[in-house]
Amino acid sequence: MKRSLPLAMLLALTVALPSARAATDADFKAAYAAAEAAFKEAAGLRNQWTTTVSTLAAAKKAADGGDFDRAVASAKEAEALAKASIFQATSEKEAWKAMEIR
Amino acid sequence: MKRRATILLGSAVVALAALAFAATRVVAANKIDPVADAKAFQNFFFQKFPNVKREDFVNGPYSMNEDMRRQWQEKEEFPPYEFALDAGKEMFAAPFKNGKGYADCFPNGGIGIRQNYPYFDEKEGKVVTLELALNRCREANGEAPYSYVKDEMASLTAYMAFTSRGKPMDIKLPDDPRALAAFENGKRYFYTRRGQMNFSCASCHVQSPGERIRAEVLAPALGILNAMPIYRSEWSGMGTTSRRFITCNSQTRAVPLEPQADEYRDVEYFLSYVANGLPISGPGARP
Amino acid sequence: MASSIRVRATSNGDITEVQVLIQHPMDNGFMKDAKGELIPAHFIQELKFECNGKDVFVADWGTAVSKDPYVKFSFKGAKKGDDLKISWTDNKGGSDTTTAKIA
Amino acid sequence: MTTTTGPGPLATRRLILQGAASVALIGLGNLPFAPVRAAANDKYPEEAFKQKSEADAIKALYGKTAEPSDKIKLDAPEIAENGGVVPISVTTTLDKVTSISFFVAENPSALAASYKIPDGTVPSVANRLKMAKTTNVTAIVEADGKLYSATKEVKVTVGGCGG
Repeated sequence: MKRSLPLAMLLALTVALPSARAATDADFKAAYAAAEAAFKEAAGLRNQWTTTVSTLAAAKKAADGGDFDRAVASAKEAEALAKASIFQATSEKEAWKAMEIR
Repeated sequence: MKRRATILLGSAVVALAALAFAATRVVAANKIDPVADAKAFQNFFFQKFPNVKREDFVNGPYSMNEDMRRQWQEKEEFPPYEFALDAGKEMFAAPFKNGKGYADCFPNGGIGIRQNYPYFDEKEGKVVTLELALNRCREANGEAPYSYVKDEMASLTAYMAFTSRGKPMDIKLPDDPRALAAFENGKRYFYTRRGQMNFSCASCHVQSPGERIRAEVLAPALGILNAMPIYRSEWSGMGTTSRRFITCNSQTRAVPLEPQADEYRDVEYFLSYVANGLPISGPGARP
Repeated sequence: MASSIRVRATSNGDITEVQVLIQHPMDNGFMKDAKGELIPAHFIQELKFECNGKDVFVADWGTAVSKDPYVKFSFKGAKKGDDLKISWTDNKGGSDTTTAKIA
Repeated sequence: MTTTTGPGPLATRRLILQGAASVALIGLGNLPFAPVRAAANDKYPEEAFKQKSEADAIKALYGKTAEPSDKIKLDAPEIAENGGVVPISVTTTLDKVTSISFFVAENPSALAASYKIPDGTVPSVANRLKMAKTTNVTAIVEADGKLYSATKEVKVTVGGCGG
């Protein structure tokens, strides 16, 4: 399928993050800040994904519930999703023309 | 058909566009040719579906699938948009608190003009859709605007479309580089992949019309807006052009833009322009 | 307010064809609203057509009839200009009635 | 046959039509005997609408079973465009039709709609029904006191119950 590229990126990013110790509030804050930055950039490109929004919300919810392992994992996933959407928006700046009916 | 007039107008626009864009988009300058775009767009569908009558594309998935066509024809005996249409007619005739009405805001009292929307407003320098014009009419007369996605807005546009049924879509591209830019931006939006599914509007409605995606038979992009607004069984209710764009975005897992965002206005302009000559069929009924 | 009942009744001299569309949610009691709460069943149970003092068609409906229900039937013995009375009642005691002239 | 489906004597309550009465009716044919016309009748058949299976619903409504008939033409789409709104119609060349009912086998309750066909009304009905999933749809025609049926499968990919 055509969606393989961003998805592959996403996979690569999510797989690369297993951590040995339990995550802390500080870990979460760092991960969340990074995710939020990518999230804002994607919004600026007017290419936010619904899954980014829901995953970021899930991160926040997990942190509020004190589950920092899950919160950090979700935040990283949200960051990966946001970055994939940024990648998509950037590459589509020219790529769309290939689709055009002429 | 208004081909000739459009071609004349179009070539003037192209000449101007070449000037306007020469500085920044040298490569693209020779490509921005809405008349040629519209012709190519229509030919693509006419050739891909040689058995579909040209004026039938505006019936969306029903032009593509015999079994569904029969279900549709049965529904059309007493169409599900009937209530919205009646409500729209009543609302359209009811005066605002200041005594004026919708008829005062539109050419020809708002009757039989759907085919001219959206249009490019040279004062504002932007595309104005029928839905936008209706809400501006309300606000100019001291009334609160309606939600863009359903109910009242769908009823009003249903009535206005109904009075214009059969009239060929007739979108003008004025001699204004901003109009050309809006057209181009709409085209870009139409072909740009977005959302986690990595679909563009064209992925479904150009490459796969007539095919099923999950349960739905996809409508061809050509003439897709001529049927608006629509009663969708899936929604159990009416929806506007705005609602259609928003749900398309959500389905590809893209966060929708706000109704009547510039991109939506522009893509409506593009899609309507390339459907010039095809009849208005709205309000429509869809699965 | 406009009637909830839209009717078309046309006679060809012998047979009168009747089509109606009724505005009604026909909630089946299994659907949830935006807040996730079950919407209680709310549906038309009986729909009756009378012409010249006689029932010509009576429908008993359950929740499986589609939203904004539609029905079509034909009957004999009426002529153009006759009145056709249509009435429905739902499971919550709601009702509506209208009279149409056969065209 | 002359008339009688009117809001006549409420002698024909749901309980009667389910059991002995309807059995008795078979033999009586078209005698001008009030309950005959009332076979599926007067009062809203609440019990029949509550039955889950098609067989139970038919039994609750009519108190007997149906035999297939090629004199019934059941028209339904092969694939429903949307399970929420499936146009279904039936027409029959059977004589002395007194009622036509629709059953959707896979719905939570099988009975969808039941129509009384008084004398003078053409035995032909079109309506729109909801279907939760791919299912058999059966039309039962009650004619001359007997039940006849026709069945067709409708494929549903978008369900009519919020699925």
